[in-house]
Parts: sequence; C-alpha cells; structure tokens
Amino acid sequence: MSETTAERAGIPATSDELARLDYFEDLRDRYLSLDGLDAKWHSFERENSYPSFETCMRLHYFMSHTRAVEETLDSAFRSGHIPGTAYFARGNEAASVGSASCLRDEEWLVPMHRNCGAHLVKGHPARSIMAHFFGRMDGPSRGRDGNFHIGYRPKKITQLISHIGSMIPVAAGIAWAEKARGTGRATLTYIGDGGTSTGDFHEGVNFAAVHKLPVVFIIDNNQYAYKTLLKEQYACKSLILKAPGYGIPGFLIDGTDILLVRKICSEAIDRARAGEGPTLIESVTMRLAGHSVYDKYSDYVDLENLRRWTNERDPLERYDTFLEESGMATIEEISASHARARADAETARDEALKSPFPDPATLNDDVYAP
Amino acid sequence: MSETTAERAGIPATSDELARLDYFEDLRDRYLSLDGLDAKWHSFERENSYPSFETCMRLHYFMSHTRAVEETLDSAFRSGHIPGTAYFARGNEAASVGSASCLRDEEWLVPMHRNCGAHLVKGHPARSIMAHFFGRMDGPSRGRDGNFHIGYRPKKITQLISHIGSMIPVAAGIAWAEKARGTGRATLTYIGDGGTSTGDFHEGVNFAAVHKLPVVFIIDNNQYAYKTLLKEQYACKSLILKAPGYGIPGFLIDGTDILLVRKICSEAIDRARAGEGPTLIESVTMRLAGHSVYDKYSDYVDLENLRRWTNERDPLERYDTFLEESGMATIEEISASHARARADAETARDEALKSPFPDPATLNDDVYAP
Amino acid sequence: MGQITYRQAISEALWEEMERDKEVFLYGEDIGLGGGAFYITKGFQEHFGRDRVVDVPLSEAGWTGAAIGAALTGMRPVIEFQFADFVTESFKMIVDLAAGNHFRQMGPVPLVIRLPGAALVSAGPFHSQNPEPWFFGTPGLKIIAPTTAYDAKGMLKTAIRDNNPVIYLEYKKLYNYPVNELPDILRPDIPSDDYTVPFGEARTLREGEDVSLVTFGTTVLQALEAADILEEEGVSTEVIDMRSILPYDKEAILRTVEKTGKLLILHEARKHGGISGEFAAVVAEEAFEHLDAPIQRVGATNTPIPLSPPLENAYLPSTQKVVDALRELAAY
Amino acid sequence: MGQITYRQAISEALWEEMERDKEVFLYGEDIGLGGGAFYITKGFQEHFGRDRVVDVPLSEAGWTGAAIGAALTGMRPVIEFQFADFVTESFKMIVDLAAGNHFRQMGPVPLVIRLPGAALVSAGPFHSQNPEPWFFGTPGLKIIAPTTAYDAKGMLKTAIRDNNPVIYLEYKKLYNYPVNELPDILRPDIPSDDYTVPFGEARTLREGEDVSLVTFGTTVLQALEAADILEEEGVSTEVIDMRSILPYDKEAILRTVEKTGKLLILHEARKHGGISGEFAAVVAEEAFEHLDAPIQRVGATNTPIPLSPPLENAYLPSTQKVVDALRELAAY
Ligand SMILES: Cc1ncc(C[n+]2csc(CCOP(=O)(O)OP(=O)(O)O)c2C)c(N)n1
Ligand SMILES: Cc1ncc(C[n+]2csc(CCOP(=O)(O)OP(=O)(O)O)c2C)c(N)n1
Ligand SMILES: [Mg+2]
Ligand SMILES: [Mg+2]
Repeated sequence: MSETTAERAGIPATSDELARLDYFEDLRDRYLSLDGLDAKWHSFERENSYPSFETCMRLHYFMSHTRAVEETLDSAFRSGHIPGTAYFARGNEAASVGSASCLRDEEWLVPMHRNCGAHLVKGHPARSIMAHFFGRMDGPSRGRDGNFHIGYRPKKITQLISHIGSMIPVAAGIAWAEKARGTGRATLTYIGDGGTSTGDFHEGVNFAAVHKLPVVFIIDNNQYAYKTLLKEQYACKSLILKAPGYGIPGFLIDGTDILLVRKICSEAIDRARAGEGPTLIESVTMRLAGHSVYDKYSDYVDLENLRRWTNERDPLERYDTFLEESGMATIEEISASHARARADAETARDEALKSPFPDPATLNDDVYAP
Repeated sequence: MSETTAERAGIPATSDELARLDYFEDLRDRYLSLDGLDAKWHSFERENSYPSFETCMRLHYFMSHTRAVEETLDSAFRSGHIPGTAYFARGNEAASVGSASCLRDEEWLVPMHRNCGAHLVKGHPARSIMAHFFGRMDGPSRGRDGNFHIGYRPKKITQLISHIGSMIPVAAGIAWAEKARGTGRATLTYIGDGGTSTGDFHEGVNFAAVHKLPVVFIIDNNQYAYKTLLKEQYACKSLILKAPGYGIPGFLIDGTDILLVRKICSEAIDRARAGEGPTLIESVTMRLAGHSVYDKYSDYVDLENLRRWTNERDPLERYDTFLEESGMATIEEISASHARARADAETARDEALKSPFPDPATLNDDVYAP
Repeated sequence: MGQITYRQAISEALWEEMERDKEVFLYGEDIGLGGGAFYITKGFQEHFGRDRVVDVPLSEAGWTGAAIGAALTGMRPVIEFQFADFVTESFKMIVDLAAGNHFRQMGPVPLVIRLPGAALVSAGPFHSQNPEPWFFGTPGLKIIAPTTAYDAKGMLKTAIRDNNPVIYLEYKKLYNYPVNELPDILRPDIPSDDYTVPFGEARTLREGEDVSLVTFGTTVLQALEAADILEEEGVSTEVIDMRSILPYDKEAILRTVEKTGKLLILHEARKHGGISGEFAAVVAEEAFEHLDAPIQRVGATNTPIPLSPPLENAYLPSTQKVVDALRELAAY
Repeated sequence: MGQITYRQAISEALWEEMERDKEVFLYGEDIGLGGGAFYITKGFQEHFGRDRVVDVPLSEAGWTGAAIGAALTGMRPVIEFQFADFVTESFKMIVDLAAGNHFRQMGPVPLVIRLPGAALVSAGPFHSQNPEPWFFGTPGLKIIAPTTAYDAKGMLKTAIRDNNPVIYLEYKKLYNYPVNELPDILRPDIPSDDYTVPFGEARTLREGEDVSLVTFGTTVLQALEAADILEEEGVSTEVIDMRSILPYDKEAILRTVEKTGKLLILHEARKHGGISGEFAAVVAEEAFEHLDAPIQRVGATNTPIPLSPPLENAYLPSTQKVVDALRELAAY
C-alpha cells in the first residue's frame, strides 16, 4: 500500500479558507501548542462580511455578560450560595454567543454545560440562571436540578441531563419534528470533544444525516474532557474528519473568533433552514479554567500552554481588539458595554438571592404530567 | 462554499486498486445495481499473489462446507429440528471464510450471526454448531442458547449476544488484553451494515483506534439490515469513509471474491500483529436469502437485483470458475471438494441429532462461575 | 362490535390514533417498508407516508432520544422495539432523560414505548425477557401490561393520549392467539366506536372466596386454568389481572386480601427481583391484619432464560406450579 | 492494624490486588493522569503504568464491553464509573452480556464494576442515584454494598478475586468521612495483613430484642442513631448491615425476625421499587408465622432525586423517619 498521508487524510467539506490537507497533520498537538495556527486561522476575510454595528455590539455585550455571569456565579459559589457544584466555560464565550446568536426566537437551542453564552444570547435571563444555581424556586427547575443542567422553556432551550452525549439524539429529534411540521426552522446543539466518543453522538448524528434534518452540531473542542487529554479521546487528526463518515459537511474553526464562528454557523443554520441537512462544526478553544469549581486543574494541565492561550486567545480580548482596531467601536463604547454586562450580572444575582428556597411540600409535585 | 464532491469525499487509506475518488459517487446505489463495479473490482492483480494449491482447496472446502452446513440446517429447520429461529448467510461465505482463514489457532475470533464460515474455518466442528441449533447438550451452550448466538471456547470463538453492536467493544477488549500481554496476536470481528449505526460500534472502534489495538473490523455490508435499506441506515457514500474519522485505515472490497478478501484481511491482520493498530474493512456482498428462516423477504427486496447478484456474484460459483479457469484445480478436484463438504455436513447433522436434550435439572447450573 | 386478535387490536389502536391526531407518528426498525417484525404496522407506511412511519437506523438509543426530542416539541411518538429485550439499549434515555423531565419542570414527554416481550417458544435469552422489573422503580414512568385485545386497544389509546412516557408491554405469545381458544373472560367484544381503558385499574377476572391470585401478562392464562382446577377441588379462587403495573391498583390487591386472607402473586418474570416483591411488601405492610397465610409468589426461576425446550419449560411458571401454590395456600 | 478512611480502604485494596496479580487492571475516565474524580487512584499510573491504569474515552458502554472482552481472556478488569448514575450507559453490557455469559457456557467474566453512588450534598438527579434496584433481578451478577473501611477493603479484594461480574457500590458520603466521628462499630481495625470479607454474610451491628432493623449503605448511620434514641425509650433494636445484596444473607433476616417478630427494612434508595420489597416478600413468605407486626420499610420518597437542600432533605430517609417507624413497630 502506498501511504501518502495528505491524500489519505483528505479533508472534506471544510470552508476553503480554513482547510488545507497538510493542515491536519498532528492537529491535536498543534491545538495545544498554537503553533502554525495563527497564520491560517486569521486568513478569514472578515472585512467583506462585518455585521452591523448593532450586531457587533450585541455580540460584545453577550460575550461580556457571559463572562460576568460566570464570574459572579463563581464568587457566589465561594460565598456558599451554590449547593452542589458548578461548571464554567471561560474561553468558550465566542463559540457559544457567536453560534446561538444566529438562532431565531422560535428555534430550539439544545445547549451543553459550557454554553452559558448560548443561553443568554437566546434570551434566558441571567436572573433565572442564577436562581437555578442557587437552588431557588425562581430557577426554571424550581430547585429540582442545579448547575448548567438547566433549560428554559419560554425561550425554547432544553435542559441537558448529565449523561454526556444524550442530548445529541434529542436535538436530532427536535429537528425531526421541525422537518415533519415543515416549519423551516433550524436546531442548534453542542457537544464536547469528550462527548464525541459517546455512542449517542454517533447514533444522533447518523440519524440526522439519514433524515437530512435541519440541525447544526457544534463540537466545543476545548482540548480537555475533565482530566482527559485529546489523545486519550480520539485518534483522528481533527474531529471534522468524522463528517464524511456521516455524509454531511464539516467545518473546522477557531472558536475564539466570534465573527468567524458567527459566519460559519449562520451559513450552516441557513443550510439547515433550507432543507440541506445537518452540519458538523468543530470549534477549537481552550478550557481556561478548571473542569468544575472543585477541580484542581493545575494538577494536570500544561500551565505554560494554558498561559499562552489565556494571553493570546481570550475571546473577549480578541474581540475588544478587533472592534477597536477595525474602527467598529470606540474604547468608550467597548467599556460601556463591559460595564453594563457586569452590572446586569450583579443585579441578576441580587434578585436571584431574593428568590425563596422550595417548600419541601412541593417535592411530590409534577412527577407526572397531567 | 465551493462544492467539488470528489475532493470532499476524499477517500483515505483504501487499497489503490479499489479506491478512486469518483468511485464513491452514489456507491450505495451502485452496490444494489452492480453497475460499474465489475471493471474495477476485477482489477485486483491476483496472479501475483495466488495462495498455494492446498490453501486454495482448503478455502474451497470451507466455503462449500459453509453452504452445505447452512443448507442442512435449513432443511433441519423445515423438519422441525430447530427450536426457535435461524439466521443464515448465503452470499457471505467468501467474506467469512476468506477473512477468518487468516487467523492463527491462538487468535480470537469474534463472529456475528452471518459468520458460519468463520466458525468452521477457525475449527468449530459442524457437529457442535448443529447440536447448538438443535438445542442439545452437545452444543457449546448446553441448550441455553441457539441459532448463531454461538461461541466455541476450545477454538477461541466468542458467543455474540443478540444486541447488535455489543461485540465490537468486546473484540476491542480482547485485543486490548493481547496488547497488554504483548502476545503479538490479532483479533478479528464483524459487524453488519446495520450494526455500524449502533453506538457500540462507534465506541468500540474509537477505543481500538485510541489504544492502537490489534484488531480488524470487517463490515459485512450485505445491503440489508433485516428489512431496512442502506439509505435508511447511513448517508455516507461508503462506510469506509468512517475510517479517517477514527484515524485508522479503511478498505473497501468485493466480499464475494475470496482471494481478494483473504489478501486484504491478511494484510490488515499482519498490521495488527505488528502493532500498527486496527483496520476497518467494508466487504460488500448481498444477502441472498431472507433475514431469518421466518422472513418473507420477497415482500421487500428488489427481486431483479437479487437475481443478478445470485447469478453473477455467488461466491462459490465465482471461486469454482476461478479455480478452473486459472488452472488451479480440475473440475474433478472441485467436485470432490464439494462432495466432501456436503457429506461432512450431513454426518455432522446425524451425529448432532443423537445428542440428548438437556435435563431440566441442569437449569440451575452455572449461573455463577465457581 | 366484534372479536379481533391482540395483534389486530394494537394495530387498530395505532391506526385510529394516527388518523385522529397527526402529531402521532412511529419510529421503529423495519416498520415501514417491512411492516415490522410482527407486522403490526403492515400497510401503515403506504397510508400515512414515510414521515409518520419511519424506518430508523439500527440505533435504539439514538431514535429513542430523537423521539424524546420530538415529544418535547409536543409531538406524540410511538416507538417500537423489535423485541422488548433491546430496550436495554435505551435504558438511559428512558430512565434518566424521559422519566424525570416533567419533574425537572422541562415539560411533558408524551412517548409510548412498545415492547414486544416475554417468552414465545424457544426464543432464547435475548428474545424472551420481561422488562418491567428494570423500570418499575422509576418515578415518572408508566407501565402497562394488557392481556386482552380489548385492553390492548383501549390502553394503547390511553397511552398515546397520556402526557407521560408509557412503557407498553406487548405479549408476543398473544399476538396471534386464536380468539376462539381464549376463555370468554379474556375476549370481551371490541366496541366499534372509539374507547379507552384507564390506567391504574385492575380487572377481576373471576370472583372467589378462598384464595386471591393477582397476576398480569401471559400468566393470566395459567391463572385461569389453575383456578378452574382448584374449583373442581372445592377451592374458590379470585383472579385479578393488574393490567396496569405503574400506577398499579393497590386498593384492588388490598381488597382481595381483605376478602380471602390468602394471596398468591404470579408473573412470568423471575420471582426473585420481580414486581411481586413490591406487591407482597405492600400487602405485608398495609394488610397485615387480614393475612391468614404466608404471601406466596410464583415466577420464573432465578436463572437467565434458556432456549432449549426442556430448560425453557423448567424455567417458566406453569399451571402446575400455580396449582401447587394455590393448594398449599388453601390448605394453610 | 490501624484506622483508615473508606476512600483509603478502596485505594489500598486496589493497590494491593494490582501488586498481587498483574492481570488486574483499571479502566476509567480521568483515573490515570488525574487520579480519578475522587482521587481513588491517585499515584497509580506512575506506579503501575499506562497499560494497567487506563484513561479511557468518554464512552462507558465501549469500555465496559472492552473490559468484558479482556475478562473473557482471563484478565481481571476493575472499572470505575465516575458516578454510579452513569452506569445506565452500560446497562446492556452488564445485564445482557456479562451477567449471563457463564450460564451460556462461555466462561467466567471476572469483572468488578465500581460505582460511586448515593447522595452527597446537593449533587442533583444524576450524581446521587442508588443503582442497585436496576441490577438486583439479574442472575449472574453480584452486588456488594460495604459501609465500613474494613468491609470496603476486604470485600473489594473478594470482588477482584471472584470469577463473576461484581457490582461494587461505593458511598461518596463515606469516602472522606472522618474516622473518629464514626460509631465504634463502624470502624473495625484494618489488619495489616491481606484479608478478605466473604460475600453473602450480613453483619449484626447491634443486638436487640424488640425490633429488627435491616439495612445497608449510607443508612447504616441513621439506623444506629435511631437505635440509640429508641434505646433511651426502652426499646431494644437489633441492627443488621446486609453488606452484600446479591447474594444476600436471607438466613440473617429470617433469624432476626424470628427473634423480634418485628421488622423494619431501611435503605437510601426509594422505598417503591427498592430492594426492601424483595426482602419483605421473602419474610412474608418464609417467616410469616414469626411476624408480630406489619413489615415496615423506610426509603426515599417516590420522586426523582432533587438538588435543592430543602427538597433533597425531604426526599432522603432521615433518622427521624427511622425513629418514627421503629416507635410504631415497637408500639404495635
Ligand atoms: C456519560 C457520562 N460519563 C461521565 C460523565 C462525567 N463527566 C462530566 S463532564 C465530563 C467531561 C466532558 O468532556 P467534554 O465532552 O470534552 O466537555 P467539556 O467538559 O470539556 O466541555 C465527564 C467525564 C458524564 N457527565 N456523563
Ligand atoms: C440492538 C438490536 N436491535 C435490533 C435487533 C434485531 N435485529 C436482529 S438482526 C437485525 C438486522 C441487522 O442488520 P445488519 O447489522 O446489517 O446485519 P445482517 O443481519 O444484515 O447481517 C436486527 C434489526 C438486534 N438484534 N439488536
Ligand atoms: Mg472538552
Ligand atoms: Mg446487513
């Protein structure tokens, strides 16, 4: 057998700017080291496709609000307001906000536990999220669940169960219903790099592919699954190499670049709406904090690499810089947006803390739907 | 986005004779119609790699014996000797015998329900298989199970459970043990086209890929999963397009050509033994009979297509023709081999029918291992 | 009004509900083109189309999850497992995802899970199982076990209209059971009009004074046979078909115990770890004063289900075992 | 001889067995580099290497199946689920594949399934579950529920040396429970030599005359507290820790019922559908003559496990609920 790796790794269906065959050599290592990524990931021609000022600032507000909400929750946890544990997603703000900002109000969002930004931009109020974390009656589960096991029915956001992978088939099924009803609506869901190893991921994506369902699957590849490294998780060079095995298009993107995320996701969502079937998007980021508030991640991460990602790939800082350098917004506008984002998070916390704890007498309610 | 399908479908790691990019257009339809396959599937340069006469005749005997054993079982079923049901694999003799003939005695075989030929060539006596089907004490499960839910420990053959897909992780785990012990042994397993849709397939292949395990996965693509068509099962053009998503090599072969099967499988098994990790092989055949003895398959198959496969791709007839035309064997030698294969099957049946039914008093034995 | 088989009853219920409500649809392996392993949906795809009678890939967890997703949007999926045994593939989806969803305030999951289960002849360890013990302890689920065509049809309609995940047990052995070979009590006329059968109400198949026999599923047949035999011996047995396992008609059990003071619980599933354990425990707690004898249970032996006929017969509960237990109770 | 935590006991048992037998190895998520979610295997990978302490992809069914495969070749895998709740992912692998393998004559499956389970504080619906009811009815499995460090260590060794699939329940709440806060009876000295604790033998934690309290797992603590309270009221309670659930020590239950005539069964899992149902049923069948009162059961309420503290407290069994039940029994 002749072994020409580039031929064999043949990368299908990635956006042309981003995919080069030789690009996938040792990609998993490169994610970690950042080497060689800059040049190519920056080649995306944003100038031609800037969103409007309003949209740009809306994205900015929600990224910043996401960061503020999570930081506020984190300190609430340290003050003992959060029963149980909490997962945050520092570093994933651009991927969450950029993607979910493409959804319409009437479209379903099926988030995972690193998608706080998706909740917020889809319209889930921070107060509700916080009340949920605090185990209060005003949280959407009325104290039955906590952490980012959270959904919000008024805005068509499902609640995940902890079992990673389970929501991929659910998202496919929601998309199936949209297709069956002919609504022309897309569904958006997420999965971690770890989650791609689950059988549910496989069964759900395959189901969507076979039935050409209007759903977009975003792999939030943050390079860790709890304490497990990518090389213990999968052996392919990039997870979008799974796309041709399902017969669907796949894209690899830098998930710290919100405009890139938004561009690729909105194209994918438009294809879904147009009946062209599902898309798989691998969004590469770095988990900039521990797996959960309890995780001693300095035990196992490469700290030097983490420092580089923190310094060079903080999605908020990148976007601040872009807005300013492109002349899209002034420093004052940017600061005002940050200030509002944080103030709103703090107000939300204060309000959530006023919500009562559930009355034990409510325990038996709602086991069955009427 | 520019859509050059051939580029996007980039087929990795197939043997050069068999894989051409444009070859994968609508492959699923082509399997069914046979159109366009002949020219390419015949291009395999067999002359340079004929096995010895002994090997050729051994393969012949076991293919023929497989057919005879299954036909004998089928008529035993019609005579009421088989409690429950029975699955046969007419059309899959070359794929089963060709692949499992590459295994050494001390290597594990993890067969599915269409791999009678693999059992036989691995050394599982027909008598034992028949006693199992007849629910007798001399079957390897002592009457606890039946049908091709059968294993044979003396020859390192596992027993499948009915739940399709489950055995893929088991095969990976056996290979893991071989690797951990440093035996240099390969493990061989099978899965149907339907079975590739299961989460277990995904989890098991991924596990093997991550740990570079010495295992070969053969997809017996017989174009039906019970009454379900390929297009309801997956949306990719060929199942070997899944290989790059696991980071392992994949091959597409005509599973009715026993010498081709043997060549590709023995290469894959050799790579496994050499520590080069797993291989995925898609072996395309046609299920020439019903799903089970109870199945009215004329209800749902394309009869004209079935007739063409029966006439043009019967693995036994193809091999008879090859042996004769290549001068490898005489008509007399071929007929003698067939006669012995059938006589052996019939003797096996007669002996199996002499085996007693299990004593009800044995029911409670062996629920727990000592 | 008329008599139909159990299989026809299920088929008719599906058909009528799909006609009534276009949000009802079916997922299952081979159910479309092929009409399903047991031909329950034969002809459905031609009539209702490929979007409502969906042949799915071989991936139970995937399409169970997808059905749950569709149900979250308000649709009413009915999913068919080819054999009940394969429901283990979707265990997590049912127990963790579907069952608690409403409790977690995430809305109803109107989902019907059809499980063709229990022993047929020599179907072996993976085509004969009784799945109810796996699910019985999960709040948020309902579990239904109809044995007559009347109940099969009426309860399937109730299940489809219910807003909760319902595990609907079907008995392969009964699918094509000749109607005229059934005891009269097991073949009530089927109304030609739409009707439903409520969950949680047991049905007394036979009134009796001396011993109570509580059962459901295939063993209803053995219960009636055994009661006939005991009758000849002068023992009067009250036979109750639970029909609905979750919720179950606790009052009916307590009432019959109050009446006879002697209780035999019978089911095809293994006695050890079977649902009879919970029933017996509830009686031992709530009707202790009325008990005149040890609570007896008959179920399958504590082994996996074997295939070969002599073993399978030894494994399954039999009329003889029921008769013996009843005699013992009567004599106590 | 000495005192160690429950967590240390598990860790030591694994370490010593891996030293003793090189065919023992571990699969689990994050157990290598990270030492596992609960640091049970901290330092193991450095010592035993990456081939024996294996970080696996996030795919429970896959690596459970792989462990079964390795076990078929004679190796002795010990697999760690990050939380017991996630065992639903591998339900089929355990119940259908591993459990019946020896019965089907396909050889032993020496496999230990470690499940860190039960409630911690506010861990929510998917990190608090009691998995034993799902598996209790499956012949071929063993289920172990140690509550002392002594039993945890000794029974894990027994499990690893057993030739059957063993579900080994671990109680997160006990992992780091300060040894000096435990009642004496729950902290037997750990021998410095190798020792094992056999399966199927209950342990009497406290002798009593008036009422019997049978339990296992986290509720052992509540049982002892409640017995203390009743003692002050002049009621003598016999407390039995089952330790082993499958096989379980039926004789121990029957014996204590024979002695006191009054039985309370207690566990953290839900009362409805819990294992107490089977225990009660067996007593109602086999010790009926000795019963002087209804068999009582205390367990969690019949809802999913909620997270918020007021709800979680209402859900779980409490010492108060046990005291109430004991009082009622004593007064009967
Ligand atoms: C089925 C299952 N197994 C294990 C866990 C425990 N667990 C929670 S998060 C996590 C890692 C997930 O990694 P990934 O999918 O990459 O998502 P990330 O947390 O990195 O966003 C694990 C193992 C789980 N929730 N579900
Ligand atoms: C998990 C599971 N679901 C359903 C079935 C029922 N079933 C038995 S064989 C079969 C079709 C299998 O198709 P494929 O994998 O292509 O193998 P083939 O029979 O064609 O060789 C089905 C659906 C099963 N055995 N296991
Ligand atoms: Mg991750
Ligand atoms: Mg097939």
